[in-house]
Amino acid sequence: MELNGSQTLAATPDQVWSALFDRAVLEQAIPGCESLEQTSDTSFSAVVKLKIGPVSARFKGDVELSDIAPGLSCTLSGKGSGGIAGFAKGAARVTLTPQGAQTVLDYTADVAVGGKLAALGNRLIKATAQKLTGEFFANFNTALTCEETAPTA
Amino acid sequence: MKADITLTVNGEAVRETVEPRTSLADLLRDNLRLTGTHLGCEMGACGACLVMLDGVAVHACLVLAVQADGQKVETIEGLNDSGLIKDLQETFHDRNALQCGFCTNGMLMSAYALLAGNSDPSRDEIRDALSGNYCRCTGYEAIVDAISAAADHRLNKAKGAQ
Amino acid sequence: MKSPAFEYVRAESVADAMSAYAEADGDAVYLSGGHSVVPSLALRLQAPALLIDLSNIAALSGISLHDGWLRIGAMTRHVQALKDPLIAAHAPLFTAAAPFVAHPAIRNRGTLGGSLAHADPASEFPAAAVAMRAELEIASSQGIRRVPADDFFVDIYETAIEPGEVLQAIHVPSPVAGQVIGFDEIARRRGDYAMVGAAVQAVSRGSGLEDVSIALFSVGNHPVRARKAQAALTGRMIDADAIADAQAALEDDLDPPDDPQFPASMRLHLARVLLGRVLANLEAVA
Amino acid sequence: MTSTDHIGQSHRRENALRHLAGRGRFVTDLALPRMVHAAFVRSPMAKGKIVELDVSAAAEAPGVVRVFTAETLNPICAPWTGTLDHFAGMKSAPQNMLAEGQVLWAGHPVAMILAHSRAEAEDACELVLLDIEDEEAVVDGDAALVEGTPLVSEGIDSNLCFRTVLETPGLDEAFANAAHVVEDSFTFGRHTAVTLEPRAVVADFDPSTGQLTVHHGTQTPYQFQDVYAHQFGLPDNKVRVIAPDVGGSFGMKLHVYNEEMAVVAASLKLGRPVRFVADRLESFVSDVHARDHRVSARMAMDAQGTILAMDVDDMTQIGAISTYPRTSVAEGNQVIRLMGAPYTMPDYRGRLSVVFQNKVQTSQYRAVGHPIACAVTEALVDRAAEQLDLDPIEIRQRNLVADDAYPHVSATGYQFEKLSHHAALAKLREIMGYDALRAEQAELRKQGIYRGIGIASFVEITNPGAAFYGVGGARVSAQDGAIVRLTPSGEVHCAISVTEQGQGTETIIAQVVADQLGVTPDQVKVTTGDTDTTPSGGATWACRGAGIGGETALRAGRRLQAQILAIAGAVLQAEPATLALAGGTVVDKATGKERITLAEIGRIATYRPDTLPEGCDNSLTAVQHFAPTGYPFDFTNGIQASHVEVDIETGVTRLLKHWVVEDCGRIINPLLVDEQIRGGVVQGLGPAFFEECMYDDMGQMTNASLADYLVPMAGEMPDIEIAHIETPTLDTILGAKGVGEAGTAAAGAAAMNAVNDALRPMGARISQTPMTPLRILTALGHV
Repeated sequence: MELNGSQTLAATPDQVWSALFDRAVLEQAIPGCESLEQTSDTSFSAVVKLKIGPVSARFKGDVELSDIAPGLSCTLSGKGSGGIAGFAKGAARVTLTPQGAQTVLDYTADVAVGGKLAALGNRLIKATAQKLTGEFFANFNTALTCEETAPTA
Repeated sequence: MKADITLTVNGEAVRETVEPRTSLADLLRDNLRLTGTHLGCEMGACGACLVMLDGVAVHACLVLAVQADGQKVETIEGLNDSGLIKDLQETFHDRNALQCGFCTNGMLMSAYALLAGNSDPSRDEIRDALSGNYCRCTGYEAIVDAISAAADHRLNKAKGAQ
Repeated sequence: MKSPAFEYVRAESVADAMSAYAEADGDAVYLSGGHSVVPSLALRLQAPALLIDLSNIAALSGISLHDGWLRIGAMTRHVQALKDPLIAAHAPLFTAAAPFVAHPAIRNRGTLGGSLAHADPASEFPAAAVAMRAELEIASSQGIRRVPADDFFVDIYETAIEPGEVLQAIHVPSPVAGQVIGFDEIARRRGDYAMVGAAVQAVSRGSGLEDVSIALFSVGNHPVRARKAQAALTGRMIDADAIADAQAALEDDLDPPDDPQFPASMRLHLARVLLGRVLANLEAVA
Repeated sequence: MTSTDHIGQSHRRENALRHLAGRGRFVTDLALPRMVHAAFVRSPMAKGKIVELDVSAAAEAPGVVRVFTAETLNPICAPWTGTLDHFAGMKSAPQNMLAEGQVLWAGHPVAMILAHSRAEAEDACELVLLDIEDEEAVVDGDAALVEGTPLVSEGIDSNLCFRTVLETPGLDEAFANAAHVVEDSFTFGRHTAVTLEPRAVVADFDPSTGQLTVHHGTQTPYQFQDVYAHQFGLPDNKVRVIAPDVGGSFGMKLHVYNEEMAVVAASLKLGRPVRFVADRLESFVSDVHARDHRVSARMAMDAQGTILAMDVDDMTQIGAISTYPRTSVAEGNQVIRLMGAPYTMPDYRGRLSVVFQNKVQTSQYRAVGHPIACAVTEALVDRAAEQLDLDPIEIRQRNLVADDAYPHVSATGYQFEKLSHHAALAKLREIMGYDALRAEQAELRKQGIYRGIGIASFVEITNPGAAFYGVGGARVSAQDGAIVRLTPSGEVHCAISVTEQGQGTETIIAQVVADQLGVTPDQVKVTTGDTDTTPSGGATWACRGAGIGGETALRAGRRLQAQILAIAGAVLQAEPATLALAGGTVVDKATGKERITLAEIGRIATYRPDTLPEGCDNSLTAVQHFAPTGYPFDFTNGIQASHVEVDIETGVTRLLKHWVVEDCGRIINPLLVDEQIRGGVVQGLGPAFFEECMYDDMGQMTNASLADYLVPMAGEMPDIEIAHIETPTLDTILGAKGVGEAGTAAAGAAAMNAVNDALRPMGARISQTPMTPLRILTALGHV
């Protein structure tokens, strides 16, 4: 399923760009993230616990950044296994455009779930994916803003 | 940790030790071997597992055995032995309102509950009362006919008694 | 399809329940009617360490009138919404919604509080609560607060109830003279999740409708108040023009989800048709 | 002499009483000593390579007895391949119990856990580490055939399973000369059986004697006896399959499934009973699905509306592997052969492509092929009527094969012994009050209420002989067997190979036997469903229980009748030919006077055979097998009508009424026949309006629960009025044909015509099932 959207972030494209590769920011931004380990410059392994209504599952998986055009765009892809609940995977193409002191982040994501989650949750998967995407960028914005005000780690 | 529960099933006091995760349906079927209560979906959508819990029809798959602690359960076996559904059983038989028999427990429970609250249901009311009971074999019409006939018999009997 | 193992406790008070929740470090789920929780356990879509049964808590039961509000305990069963005369008189949209909720045996066991706390976007009672401008009584360790239904439903399956808090009761303001209501939904089969549903309440005066309250469901992540449609009807008599204006206003009120089985355009179309039908058939509250 | 006292009567089913008392005995209810419970770890992906499978933690979990993977379980069982010789050129990959290396659909079993309870087995499933490298799944049949598309599975060289063409020489000329041609493209959704009792099996191998007993919820126990014996290398007399009460089957439970085979294998390995009962989610992703056809079709007519020809192209999507032992080609094969069957249509071309994709298998389910062929034909007939401005009744009157024109051979080569289409049409018109309904329809349209009337004629294949499967090399029996005996007390017992799933097999067999022996059906006990205690036979499939099973019982009954009369003749010193059986006694044929009771015959033959004259055979047991001869199938016919209201603003449909006129030959039990038809109709209406297995573009089934997969329920289904024509087949003494699939065959076709009739004033049309509100609103231009 395809999701797309746009977020205006209170930071410059350079700041947004570096945050996209910042483990600490991503950890705060990913909804339900329990741990995030950096495995290379562009990849992370994650444990995420999601609770949406009657569904609560812990996903273990990887997040990778690719197709990198520094400062402009990249693809964020992830794949996680939720054990017998099934799996989720997705890739989001992220594009940054400066707008004054702010940055407009546009994304086009293709998200899929499989196994039991797909078999049983279809009615609500898209809304859930949208909600989680929204939370991710809201958290990302918050983390970005905090990062700006806090001393650099 | 297992829990000790006490309940009344078909008039008999029952004491069992169960895991909290055990559903009332599994308690009835596996522990008490009351296999007339069937499982068709285990999520409250098919109606095969209906039992009477403290006098109302509920899905035994959606109630945990521990929740039923201290309560009264009546299953198809109990209703059969008590004679309370004898007329329904007869009209179901006459009208061939069952084929494989797997939904029959739930159909009888829904019919029993319906007639307890509505002595003269219309066909549409009967169909509505069966809206949570799935039958793959009959096409439903015979079941509606059978419940309607049982209601008529009861009404006629009541009139006769006046 | 058997549940994973968990512990179970039957709470005797709300305080009991909340402390059990705290002791479980939040790895707990409250159980009211259980008709959403138990299937999700059986399907192993969640695996809490502890289930806290709320059914024995006196504070969560009972239906009573206080100062122009009807207090409905959260453990009130769906079937009571259908049959209880106090609910019929003072929270009539719950009574009107009840026949559309699932099937008889589900209604025997499912609870009003459970439905509201679960907040399924296709569920009937949440929309009825919004349309009636109900307030939800939530207990927390800090005390008790009342949240208007408009603020209660936050997102898909998300309400103003914070982890560990308990929904205790639903408060519904009593109808006033001239109050009219309407409730309907379009579903594939009887008792199914609605494709679109509508709960409407208003006060009919000689000069037209006042205090129009419209909540639509299954058109978004939670019940949606149709503010533009409300405004389009306010002060007007119900006639074809007024209905058409309200239907047209839904374009702005709604942003329905889009998926192949139910395109957004279909939900919007159905919402307009349904709203028109409900408005044309508003009934006075007896 | 044959009494017909009970054949034709509405006898109630004795076995229904057990179910009404809560005393049914299903495989699901069975608990055996030392029994362990199976659960399966399944692939969450539609296609991929198994990179890692680690079951060590699961093996250590509480309650777990054993964990099997392909490596540890598959070697015990020979692979099976779902191809048949008479489908020339068809291919399919061999199958194993657990996925080896590659997973082929979401739900494909990968590992099997055996534990003391199902809950513990499911707990352990969570501990299995399964890593699958995702591969691009093939999810669409048209796309599957495009060059460069990946193969659905290893072991095949293209995604085309089978292709065939049937064509008469005059086809092109017929279209060239046609005054009118109508055409359309149709899509028939994937749906599934959803038996209320899921698939269930308890396998019990006793190593001390080498005896394997399998309690199996199936309609074909002898077939499974053979499958288990062959695949596991056991003598078939050491394999006993017991099918007790079965909670619905409808064709779905006669296929070989990974899980049942694995359960038998595990029992052989462990030497103790193993139980598997599919839960509802597992049922949706492992039971066979049905239909899934895309058909483009055109029909040629002359200026008077006489049908000249049909030209049909059917593409059917069967999932990853063809089923065993009947294949997944049989349905498509029937689709192209049943097109236009009720009509005197001289020319025809039917093309069939059977295509693989990464989904669960499709295969035979009630009314195999009929609903597709019927819906396409009847939709085009209605289109033709519209184009020619003829009433739908009128165009059918002009084209249905005349009732006196038999025997008749269809353009596709089917041979019809004798059918009654015109009588059925006339009766339908009468019982439904057709003219009044049309008048009402016109009146209501003025009020903005849109109702439609749809009609569909059909034929149904019943009583198949070996031409169905046997000729293709399948070990599927087309014959049946019965043992009838008189007990020492003069009661009757019949053990027969046809099986009971609630349709009333045991009751009709009792009626048939009773009439041969002059007793009441209550005096005839019928045993079915156990390969150790009943003779071998085909059992229940393709509408053969009454026609073939009934004839088998009749002939067995007559054989015993002759034996009884021979003994009675000896005892009474009378010519057996002067005696008959009636009222539980031997009577004088001429006067009807009682001569000796059956109880007395039983007593003498059992306890005092010494008193019988020298050379008198005291046997009171008769055995008879019967295989159909004559026509390859006994076709039945009928016609259905559907009355539907369409809410043109919401696309919601309301089924107001349904009518069926059916000719299944000799009716043994009207009560049961009518209920078979009603149940069948609802199984046709379900997929016409509600049922559909939805898949996403990754090959995930996305509505695998009874909350999201919409089965027909009481509130939405109509009352169904039924009438009969009786044209017995002359191929048998009994004259009965099948009826189980008739309702399903044409209900959807009638419904689609009714919806389109309702939509006609708006110029909208729908040719896809299920006919959902979305599709109707789309047709109306609202979405």
